[in-house]
Amino acid sequence: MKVLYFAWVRERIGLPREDIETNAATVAELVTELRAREERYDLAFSDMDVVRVALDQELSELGASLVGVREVAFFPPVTGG
Amino acid sequence: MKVLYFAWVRERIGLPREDIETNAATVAELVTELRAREERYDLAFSDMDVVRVALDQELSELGASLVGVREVAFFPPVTGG
Amino acid sequence: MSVSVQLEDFDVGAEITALSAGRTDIGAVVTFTGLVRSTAGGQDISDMELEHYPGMTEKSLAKIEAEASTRWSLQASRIIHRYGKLLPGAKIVMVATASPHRGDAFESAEFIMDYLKSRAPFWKKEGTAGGGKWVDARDADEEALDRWD
Amino acid sequence: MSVSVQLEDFDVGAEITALSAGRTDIGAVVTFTGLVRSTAGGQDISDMELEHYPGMTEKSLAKIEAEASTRWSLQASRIIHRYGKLLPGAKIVMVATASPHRGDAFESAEFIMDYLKSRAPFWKKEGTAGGGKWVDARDADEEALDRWD
Repeated sequence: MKVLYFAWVRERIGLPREDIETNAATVAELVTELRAREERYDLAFSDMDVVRVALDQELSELGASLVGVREVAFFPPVTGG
Repeated sequence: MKVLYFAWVRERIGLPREDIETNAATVAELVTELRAREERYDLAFSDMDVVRVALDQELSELGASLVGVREVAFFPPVTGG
Repeated sequence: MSVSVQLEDFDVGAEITALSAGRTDIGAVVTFTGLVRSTAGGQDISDMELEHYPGMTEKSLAKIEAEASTRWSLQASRIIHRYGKLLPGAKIVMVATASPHRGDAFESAEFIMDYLKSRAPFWKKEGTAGGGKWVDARDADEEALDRWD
Repeated sequence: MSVSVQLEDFDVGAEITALSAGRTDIGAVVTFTGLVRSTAGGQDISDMELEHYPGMTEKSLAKIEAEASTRWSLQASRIIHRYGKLLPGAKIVMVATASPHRGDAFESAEFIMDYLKSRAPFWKKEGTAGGGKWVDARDADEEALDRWD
């Protein structure tokens, strides 16, 4: 599964994208898995209130299923315009 | 007193401006005076609901006083923009 | 704040550039441009003749602009209104407003257009197959003012 | 309806001309332009770095534009958003909408900007004396969406 990070989430994790092998059924499970891996993930995902997620380039929710999903992206609330 | 006409008021009266000697105290009195003068004025001012008036280039009302006024303008409701 | 009543066409991009030239405090610029349409009420329009009241026109536009700048945080504004004979597709009017924030820029531009439509002394005459026809004022334009009370 | 996400600057006047080129049915064009300000919250800003999510960005802007055209009588629309490093005074974003009527052009442009602000995947980092600082999302921007429900 392709996982992308943007803005300060990217900076905290230290890379813009990676391929991750996971059996996580939901976004929340994937986050838990990543936080257990290394401190930089734990730091990036310490407050999920300020992290947004997109599944295959559509805004989604923490509880959403990852079945069939090819691309997950984590980022802060958007600030364009 | 300088009197100006615009749009179809101008067309009905047949001229864009004229100097008028009058003792009319209000706009309404001036209109009555003009209507009595000639049919073209009577026609232009037959329905005062669709005629607007400006005194010295400020929108005003039929009942307004003409004391001290130098320029009166009659025209239809505006349609610019 | 500036107002022009003119025969000539104008360039909206150049007007935006002029509004914001040399300054870095503007966050939002909104422009409205009104164009001559080739049909009105199902009828073909060959041209549009715009008459105005020189002197009063400039005063009334400046007054509308000044009123907008008391109601919103405006850093700059510009009103251009053409008169004379215009063909379908031609620009008639432009309003531009600049503010630190987008809400103020949008609202003030709408306010200026609403007041201009019902208070600035312009009159449109449409050229049709049956001859010239003065455009009637629309009740909706007068009613549009109510929301700004 | 068209969307561009680009490094390059753009010309609002040229975009309006392109929207209305060769047609005489448009009565109203509204544009919004967002610019980089040199201060934010009392702090000096030396530059603004804009990051985005290529692929999702274009899709989300196209979706917002499509939604606007189901809600209002839109004849044409255009969204341009820049990314990369921008200096104070630089244009960031432009939205243009064209409609037979001014109300639709104004409302749809505001709608597009409100949704873009809270739904399009862009992130701003301000350059300050103390280093780069990611801009926080504003509650007011999220709340601005409520009026379109």
